[in-house]
Amino acid sequence: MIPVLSRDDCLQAFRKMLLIRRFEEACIAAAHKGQVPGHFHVYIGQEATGVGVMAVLDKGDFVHSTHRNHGHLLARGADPKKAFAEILGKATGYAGGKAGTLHGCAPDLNFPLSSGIVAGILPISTGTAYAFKHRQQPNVSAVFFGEGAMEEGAAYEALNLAALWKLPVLFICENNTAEVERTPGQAGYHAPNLSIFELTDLAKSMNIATTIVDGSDLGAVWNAAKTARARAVSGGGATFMEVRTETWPGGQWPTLVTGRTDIRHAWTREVPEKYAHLAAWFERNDPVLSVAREMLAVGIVSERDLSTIDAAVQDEIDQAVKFANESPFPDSQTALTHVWPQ
Amino acid sequence: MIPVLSRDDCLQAFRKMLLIRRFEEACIAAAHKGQVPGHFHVYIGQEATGVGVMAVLDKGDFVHSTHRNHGHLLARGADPKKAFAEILGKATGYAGGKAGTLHGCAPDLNFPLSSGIVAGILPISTGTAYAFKHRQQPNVSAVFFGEGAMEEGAAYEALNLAALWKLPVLFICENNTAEVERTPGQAGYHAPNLSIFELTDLAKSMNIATTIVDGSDLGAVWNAAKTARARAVSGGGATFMEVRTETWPGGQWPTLVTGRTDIRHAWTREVPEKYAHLAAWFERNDPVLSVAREMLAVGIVSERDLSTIDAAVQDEIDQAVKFANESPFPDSQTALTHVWPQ
Amino acid sequence: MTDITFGEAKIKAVGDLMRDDERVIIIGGAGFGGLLHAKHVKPLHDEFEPRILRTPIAELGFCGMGIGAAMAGLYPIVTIGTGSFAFEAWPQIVNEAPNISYMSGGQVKVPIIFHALVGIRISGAAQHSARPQAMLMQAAGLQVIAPARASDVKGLLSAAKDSERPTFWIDHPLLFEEKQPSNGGTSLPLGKAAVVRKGKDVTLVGYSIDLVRCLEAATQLANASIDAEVIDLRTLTPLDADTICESVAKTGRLVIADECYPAASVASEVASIFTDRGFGLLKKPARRLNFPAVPVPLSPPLEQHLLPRVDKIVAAAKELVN
Amino acid sequence: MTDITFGEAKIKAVGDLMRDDERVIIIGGAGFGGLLHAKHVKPLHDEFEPRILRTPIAELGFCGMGIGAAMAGLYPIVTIGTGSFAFEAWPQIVNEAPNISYMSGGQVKVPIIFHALVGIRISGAAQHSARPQAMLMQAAGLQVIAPARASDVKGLLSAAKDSERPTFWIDHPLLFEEKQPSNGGTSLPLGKAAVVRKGKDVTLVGYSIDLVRCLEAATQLANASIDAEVIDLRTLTPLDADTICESVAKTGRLVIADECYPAASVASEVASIFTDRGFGLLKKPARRLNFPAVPVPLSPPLEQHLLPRVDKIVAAAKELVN
Ligand SMILES: Cc1ncc(C[n+]2csc(CCOP(=O)(O)OP(=O)(O)O)c2C)c(N)n1
Ligand SMILES: Cc1ncc(C[n+]2csc(CCOP(=O)(O)OP(=O)(O)O)c2C)c(N)n1
Ligand SMILES: [Mg+2]
Ligand SMILES: [Mg+2]
Repeated sequence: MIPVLSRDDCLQAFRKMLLIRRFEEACIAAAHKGQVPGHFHVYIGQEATGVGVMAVLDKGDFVHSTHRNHGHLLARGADPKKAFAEILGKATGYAGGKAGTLHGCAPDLNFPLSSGIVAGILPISTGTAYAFKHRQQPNVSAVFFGEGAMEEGAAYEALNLAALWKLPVLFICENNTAEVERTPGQAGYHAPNLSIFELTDLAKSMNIATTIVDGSDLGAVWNAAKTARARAVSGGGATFMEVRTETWPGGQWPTLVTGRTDIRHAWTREVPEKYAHLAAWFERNDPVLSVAREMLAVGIVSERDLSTIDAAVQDEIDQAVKFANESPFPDSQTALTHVWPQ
Repeated sequence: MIPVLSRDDCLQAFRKMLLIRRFEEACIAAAHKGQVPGHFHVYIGQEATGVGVMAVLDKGDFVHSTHRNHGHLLARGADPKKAFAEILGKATGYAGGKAGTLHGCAPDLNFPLSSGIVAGILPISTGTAYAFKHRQQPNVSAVFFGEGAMEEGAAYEALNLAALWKLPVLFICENNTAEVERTPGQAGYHAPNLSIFELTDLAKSMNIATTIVDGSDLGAVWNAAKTARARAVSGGGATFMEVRTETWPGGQWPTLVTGRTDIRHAWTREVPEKYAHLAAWFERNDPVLSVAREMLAVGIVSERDLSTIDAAVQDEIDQAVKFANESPFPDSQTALTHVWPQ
Repeated sequence: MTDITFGEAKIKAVGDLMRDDERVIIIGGAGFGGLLHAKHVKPLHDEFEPRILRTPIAELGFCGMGIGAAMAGLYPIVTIGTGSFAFEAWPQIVNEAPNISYMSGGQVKVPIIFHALVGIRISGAAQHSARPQAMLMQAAGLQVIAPARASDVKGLLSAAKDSERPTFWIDHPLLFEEKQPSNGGTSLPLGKAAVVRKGKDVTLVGYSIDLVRCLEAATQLANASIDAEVIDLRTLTPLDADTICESVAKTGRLVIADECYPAASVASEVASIFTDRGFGLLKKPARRLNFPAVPVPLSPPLEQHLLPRVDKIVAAAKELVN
Repeated sequence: MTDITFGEAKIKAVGDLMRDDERVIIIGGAGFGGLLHAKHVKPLHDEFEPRILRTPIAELGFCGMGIGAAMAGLYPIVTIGTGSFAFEAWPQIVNEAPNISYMSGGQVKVPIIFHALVGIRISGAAQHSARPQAMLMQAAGLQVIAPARASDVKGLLSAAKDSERPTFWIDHPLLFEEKQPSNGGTSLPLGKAAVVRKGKDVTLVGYSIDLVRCLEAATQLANASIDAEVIDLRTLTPLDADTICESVAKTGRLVIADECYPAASVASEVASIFTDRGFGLLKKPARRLNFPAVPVPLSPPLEQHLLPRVDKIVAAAKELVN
């Protein structure tokens, strides 16, 4: 819900969400041209989560992510040029091409290396939070992970560590399988295989504050994150936020099953025949369209404003893609740097 | 509480509990003579748990244990001679001296190798249970572990696996720190470092049946295990039993802080001055004395019967010790057998 | 003897194992190929659906579960997926499974296969490119097999199964589409390397994907009139020192290709043979081609720079011969 | 220069590190000695209580926590306890910590020490006697140090800390009570082995507890008029091939003592040096004394039979020299 946000906040958040959407579309386009090394995971459908949480974070806070980190990076304020270049393995990328998509990082934004290992990042996030606590520094660590991570013992241990010492951690569990009927015993990436029915029950049993938020609702995410951050810096310990989104219907990498988002869709509501089967998703679950509609409804923007923003965003992404494409690959000698003294 | 058990059941169970007590006392005595290789963990104070659970198990069931396995072995019916010999590393031991105290095993009793790694045995126990389920065999796997194991992610993963497939597992969590005030952030072996206040909460959140039992109450353990086993074989899935015992006051290995148990204590209630500080434990928490007193109270045995049983048990243990002492160490060539063809 | 892909042979071998013995089950839905090969694996999954346990993302838990199932009389093939994920299950793979038979005086067996697609899969980056095989050679009691040819996969799997020993199957994501003659079937001796190509000038030792590289190098070397003998280790534990020594006794020259990091690697072990059993056989220093001691970068030119590529094998062999 | 135990020197070195830099913290209450040495460690724990985080039995969790704390500017010494427990934390130790600096293009550092008491502690049996060091040498980006002498421990710790690289400290439970001269202090170069005893007839290479065994063997060999040179590797990653080659260039004979299992071990790596860089220097085959490839049994005569004992080192050296 928008009303809790100021017009500026709202516009800025929307712009970021759209930036993420266009960025991911560009990734898929590049993949189709065979330009993206390795396989990658896009953030389409989850934009409100990263943007909503990041909006309440402080510069000094730490942000930790997983294999699905593009959206978090951009929401944190990363330069799309350097982010795209990194995904293409170029010398101008955030890590000079070494990290790529799985290990997104922007160290200058306190966004250290993402972990590609499911749940691997959770213990690490308790450590950065511990450092804050140890130094009595009023900062928090926000860690993003999927509901799949909750199947790993590492997640359990990390929650326990955070609970024992009341560490300032925001555990943001992005449940992108929320619509899947939960049938225990059926596995596969997008069907939860966790017998804990409500994901928040585990944190609850550890006396960690919990909240369940709708991931297409920017305002709700924003508010929940704000409360959680305030709790953490005032010594109240961690919060476990389950953010529920409907799986992006184009989960099949690297196909853009939903097609390129048409921002006019926010008001025309015209679903091209090709995407008729996704009408419900466009109508209810697409966070980008949802926020656009909310802003239109309360009069923050006009249809025309939206088109103008979109054009600017698309331009920014086009430039990022151009920059990345024109950037050189790293010199092969750099393959040996950054471990031992050369 | 005794009434639920028949006189014979009761007497046999008591005899086993006493056997375990005398066995462990003998271990400590041997350690003082420098005869026990490595360090070991005794079962004093927890006898009712192993004996109560094992009483309801079938020959075909599997029993899994940890570093603290002596009591489980004997309760399952292991030969004290071979068990003691194994602990001394002798050729006549259950595993020819290779396994020792940490890896108690009696394969002929469906008691495969214990794991010395905290929580390491829990995933394994779900596998033997899965085999039963897969073959539609009406058996269960009982796995014993300490409350410390619940701090490991392995335990969490194992519970989840058991819950997802409704596996026939009896998770018996022997909480021997039940009396310790639970102060999060204080670690050490005997202070729980788990932010889940009631250990059963985790299993509950996974929809696993749970029960909390007093570990000095043989009848209660017996009953709970019986219910759990029946549930498991009828397809109702796992049960998580927390069995609470007061820490054996002589936790400091290898000191017999309580002194050798005097069975007459059951009726004389005379605490030697040296052990005055343990009066409450003798009175309330010692499972061996508790059962003895219950049997006296309901008239199953006389004081004299108890002394007679004790003498017989002590004799059996003396013979086991003698057997073990007189047994040879294994031939050094056997060090190379049992991995590759020789 | 027809040409099939390694992937097809592998799927068939697993299927045969399952058809022959109903105790064989699969734990872990990861399967025997990467995302791109899912369609080839599907028929296997379809045929044996009731004997496939699709697990949560809980490698430690389900590898332990496999060990228990093995103890209780099943024969689990545990599919871990990418080799790096084996680390999640390390306590069960290296500190439970390999100890049990020995510690129980041979009474408790753990007949199980752990399967993973290990190695540099191209742009998997540091955390998805692990080569745990040298580490696994440090787990006494664990057998490590690495079939690289369609003709061997069934034989090695059968032998592993017959041995009743816990076995780690080092598979490689890039092997799937290798087209090779398939004449395999019978059980092969474990711990016996294969001379895949006879030659007299230089010995090239490889296994898994590096065997493929060695064979390609041998072809190129032949064009330069260098006659290379190519050895496929096939099993890493036990390792067949004799066959390697025999070859080097003839050629006096040794090149080893191994995706592992250099120190304490498969290549180290193979080279070190020539400081004892094979002492004096080398006429020239051995050449080890490992992945240098830096994590695996994503960027293609960096990764290519570090790989034990065919041209590096060729160059090393030429240097030794000339 | 007074005689102190290795354990005392170690406790002092850790204390000095903590006194010098308040960013140094300890994670994991396991401490720096076994149960029997708790009393020696207590003063350290007492002095720095607020900087010691006593953790749950959750090695994976708290090693990861250490990595995060390091990223955020602390310098954690993570005490894992028995070396076998490092396996529980394997994903963090080998697949997170060592990759981070490299993958981030050098921007994110992980200055941390993981400490464990690894090795055959006598009757610890299979699951409490792991020697993970050779496996750790396969984790590119991880530094592995193994101080064995009171005089080295402070210097190696300081160097590890100054390097800002993630470091695994291979400590050994049986080193604690070794009495040795202590003249250490300054930072030592990493990757530089020490010639601990000069000799000309045979080179004995050891590290950690096996260095102690080599030194004792050298004393016994001296009585048999064999003049052994003894080398302490000190750091396993990086490994100092030059010092070993120099020594063998002189002696032509090499014995390596290493508690690891034989295949792909520290000893394999050391021996393999003589198939390339040190090619031609060995006059006789190298002798590797490893723990044979079976799990570690509890029974004392079995365990003793398998250990790289002093008398085995002596016998091997004599065979080579005579
Ligand atoms: C330890 C480990 N096991 C398996 C994988 C393979 N894997 C990559 S993404 C993924 C699914 C993760 O699901 P979730 O955590 O919900 O994140 P999502 O992709 O839905 O954002 C899996 C199993 C991995 N990366 N790490
Ligand atoms: C993975 C692992 N970490 C640490 C240890 C060392 N250790 C042995 S017993 C023990 C305490 C276990 O407590 P609990 O599970 O409650 O069992 P109890 O000894 O009380 O029966 C610990 C930490 C171990 N064996 N395994
Ligand atoms: Mg998900
Ligand atoms: Mg306990």
